Amino acid sequence: MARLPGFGLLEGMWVTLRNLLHRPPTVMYPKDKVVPPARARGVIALDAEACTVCMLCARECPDWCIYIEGHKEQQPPAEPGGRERSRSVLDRFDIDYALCMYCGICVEVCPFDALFWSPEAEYSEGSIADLLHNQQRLGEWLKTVPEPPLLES
Amino acid sequence: MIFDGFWVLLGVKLLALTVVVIGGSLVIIYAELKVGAHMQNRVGPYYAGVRWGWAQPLADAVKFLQKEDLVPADADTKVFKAAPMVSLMGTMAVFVIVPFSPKLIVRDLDLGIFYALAASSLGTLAMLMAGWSSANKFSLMGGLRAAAQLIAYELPMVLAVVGVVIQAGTLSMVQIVDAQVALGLPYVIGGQAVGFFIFVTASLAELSRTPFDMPIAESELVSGYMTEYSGIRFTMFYLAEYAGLFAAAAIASTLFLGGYHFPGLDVEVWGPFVLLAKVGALAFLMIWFRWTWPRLREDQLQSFAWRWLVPLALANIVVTAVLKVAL
Amino acid sequence: MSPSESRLRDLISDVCPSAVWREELGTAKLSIARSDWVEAHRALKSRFPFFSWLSAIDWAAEVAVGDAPEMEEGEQMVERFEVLSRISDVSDGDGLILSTDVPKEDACVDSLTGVYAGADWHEREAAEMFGIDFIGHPNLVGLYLPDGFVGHPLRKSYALLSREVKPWPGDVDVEPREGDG
Amino acid sequence: MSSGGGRVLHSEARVSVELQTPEMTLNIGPQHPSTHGVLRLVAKVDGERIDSVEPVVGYMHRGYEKLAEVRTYPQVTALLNRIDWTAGLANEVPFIIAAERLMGVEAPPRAQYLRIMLTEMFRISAHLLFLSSYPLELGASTPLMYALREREHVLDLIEGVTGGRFHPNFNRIGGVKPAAGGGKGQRTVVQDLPEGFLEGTRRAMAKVSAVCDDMEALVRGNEIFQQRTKGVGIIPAEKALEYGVSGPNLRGSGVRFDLRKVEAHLPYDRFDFEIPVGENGDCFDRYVVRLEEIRQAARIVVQAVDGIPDGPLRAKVPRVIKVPKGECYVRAENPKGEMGYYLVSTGGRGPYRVKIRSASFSNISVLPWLLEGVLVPDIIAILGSLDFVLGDVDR
Repeated sequence: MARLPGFGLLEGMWVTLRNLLHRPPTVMYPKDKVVPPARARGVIALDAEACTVCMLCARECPDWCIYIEGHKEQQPPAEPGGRERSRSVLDRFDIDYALCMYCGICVEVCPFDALFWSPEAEYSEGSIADLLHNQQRLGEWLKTVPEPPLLES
Repeated sequence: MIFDGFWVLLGVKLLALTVVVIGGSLVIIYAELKVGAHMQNRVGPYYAGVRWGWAQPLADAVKFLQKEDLVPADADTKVFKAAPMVSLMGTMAVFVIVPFSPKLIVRDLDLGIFYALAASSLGTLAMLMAGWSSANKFSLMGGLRAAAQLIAYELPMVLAVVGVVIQAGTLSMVQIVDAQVALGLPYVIGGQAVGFFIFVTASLAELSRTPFDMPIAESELVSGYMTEYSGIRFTMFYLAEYAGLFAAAAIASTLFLGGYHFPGLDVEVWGPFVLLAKVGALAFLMIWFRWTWPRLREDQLQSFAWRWLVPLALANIVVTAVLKVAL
Repeated sequence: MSPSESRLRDLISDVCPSAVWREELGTAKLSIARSDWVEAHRALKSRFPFFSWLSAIDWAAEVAVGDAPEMEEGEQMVERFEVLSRISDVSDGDGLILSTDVPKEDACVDSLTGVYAGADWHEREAAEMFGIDFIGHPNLVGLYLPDGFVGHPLRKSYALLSREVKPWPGDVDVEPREGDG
Repeated sequence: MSSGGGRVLHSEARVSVELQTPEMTLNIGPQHPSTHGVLRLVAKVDGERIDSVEPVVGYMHRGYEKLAEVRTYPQVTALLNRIDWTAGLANEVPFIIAAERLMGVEAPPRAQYLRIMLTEMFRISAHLLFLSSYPLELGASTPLMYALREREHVLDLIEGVTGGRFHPNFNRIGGVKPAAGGGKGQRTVVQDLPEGFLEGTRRAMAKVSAVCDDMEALVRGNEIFQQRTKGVGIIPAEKALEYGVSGPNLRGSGVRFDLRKVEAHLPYDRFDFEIPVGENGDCFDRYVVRLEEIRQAARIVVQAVDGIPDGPLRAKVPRVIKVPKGECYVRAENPKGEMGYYLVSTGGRGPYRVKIRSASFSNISVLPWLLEGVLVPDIIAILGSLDFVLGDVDR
């Protein structure tokens, strides 16, 4: 560009001056927070009642970070005089977020709607061992699971 | 006999000078943080101090002071420890001749500007000492680059000042300001515009600020000769850099912008504020450069000094001398 | 978008008559005898100047990692390394994969660094990962693995240590759901 | 140096004696502010001039090709977007298309449009990252703030659709992720575009073009930047081809070649966009090519937003995926260059062998030749202009 040599330098200075007068878009984190989109993969929530201990999620997980133990229980028959029904109940359901890579295969593969994604992401811990969320804590995340977003028309 | 007027007066003056310089540097540090941030669409210091983060420089100072003061194992300890002191003293020494108002000056030497330039070249020595004694390859390269650069830009700076001295006919700072008052125009308009450009460019290089910050090129040499420093020694270097900026801005405004004089304002009362306003304007300019431009490679930087600035400064001297004689 | 067969055929046939040419799913593959490996590349360099990559496949019947290859009844797996190199041109984007079979006992093939300077790093990686020797390579030193690493990781016989050490969380003995495989 | 008449003056004779200083070995990296991750350059340095450079790679080697052999197809796609982490979805697309070709499955048009849109968004995000890190290496820290400010808009849009900002994991064999999960309720939660996405994308693309104009004024026009990059690190075209340098680095050297115009794995032929090409292959041209590519990518995204067809997100595919035997090589135009997967399947639930052709590996294999006789600060300028990512180099 056949412009006199110093012109490019001045043009750049005009850009910085213009930005000096704009309000910075910074979000001051502890005071006001950015709301993540509804579909953001922050943490996995577990609905223990729906889980039938089918072990699919633990098998499909690429990082081997879901540890499940369950036992069988006899349940009264559905209608009187029917056969005793056995139902497997969860004893332990841990997800180790130190290993998890948030790929979402477990949520996708679960046939019983027991696992949900929640955009909650403020669960950093002091020690890495605390990243192993047990069944009770995964249940607490259920409250933070949002409604699915409305779709584009 | 020790306590007759002279020594006490000198002691008080030096104390006042230290307070002014340190205070001025802290203000410039805060300006750099805040203005630079807003130029980059950030907020900058926010929490330090009640509002606007004004106490950030103080917080930095306290933080650095309580940090551990490490000396590398195989460093040359005496030289390593002395380097930051030399750098800070070299910069403070320049303020002896800066006139805040005709009477508000530590010592109006009739050598004035000549002494200031000599004192400011101490900084080069400090950078070399730091670079060499840190026993770290990157620091060594940073130190060498600093030395080459500062020497290369010492010359145009001095030659630019010579232009002013010829026009003013004196070396003493107060008389230079009086000459500009007599001329009715500050020298930047009254004949020394080229000199002003050269002086500002050269002082940018002296302070190794962008676009000449090769010695502290973060992306290559981590932080050049200051890499191994921490704690109070790093604070001294950090303060020396901004005190240097304060000094360069003060001298430039005295030589070229008419110092403490502003038409229509009483010099005695408003003198210091006028000078500080001009220093603020020049500091803003230097901060503006830093947050806009990349840095030059040092061979380009050297060729820029030797092939452009020095000839330009010489031409400026010749023109000034001819005009001086002709008018 | 396979390269026009006829022009390519005669380009290849005079250099290495034993070349077998196969084109499947948009990927043109040329199997060459090991002796003609460098000559074939030199002949094709004018047509395909862009050196894309070079690597190898370890064909083995039983594998320490993943599922073993499914064999039809009659077919017998020939235990071998298959060295592949991919070259392409930058006008209309045609590309070609050249492959040669290297027996596992004396796994060595001539180096392509004479023809394509870019082959240097690829060959170093293949040598390190498979244990194939590239004759004539300027400095066939390891590329990725730390010095003093024993074994060639990408061979099928090399087990994945991290999967041996940790028990699989999936094999807890709750009876599998009826529908699951 | 000798003056006229061939007679060497006594004064010059003395000067021309080369001062023999001992050679210093300078280790740049693996922990260094401007090596884009953990690359180590062992440089033999004479003063500030480089005699020879030997890059040491492997600090980021995670062994993807071995890991792929142990995993099933859905698990492998979750891994792949971590190879070149600045271009998440762009890594998954060629692998998924290779598997689809082997299975004889074709993704529905809406899914293909979504793949193009998200790939181009990741190209914008990757190049904006380059626009921010490259001037920083040359000393200007302001472009970083402007480029990353606009990049946030693009990443928020991607997170709105796929759920992840860097690792979308949105591709499935046969299309894109149709529903949140497999259970009764979760299958009705369709992962189509969230409300307000199309309008948000148009606004974001306008902002991205605006920041490109800022970069034009702030960096490209800047004489100091031009002095630092023009004529530095010149890669001639045939040298680039021989080393397999691809993408913006190749186009910077004057080779007009873009896989999007040539490969038929995604319907790029329905979009009109130009390929920016440099003249003499120096750092400046590579910068300008990437700056221009952002504008072209924004154009593609806007055209995709206007023309996205309706329809299903994923073709009929059995629940447990078994890819039939066969071999297939598919390559795509990744922001860093040609990204290809040579997929060998022998019928198992996972691939038998996956050769990952990553762009940055070849892009920096040219360094030993390129960095001879270069000044130390120029190393940083050249390294930055190649715009490589260590995950891409080491796999």
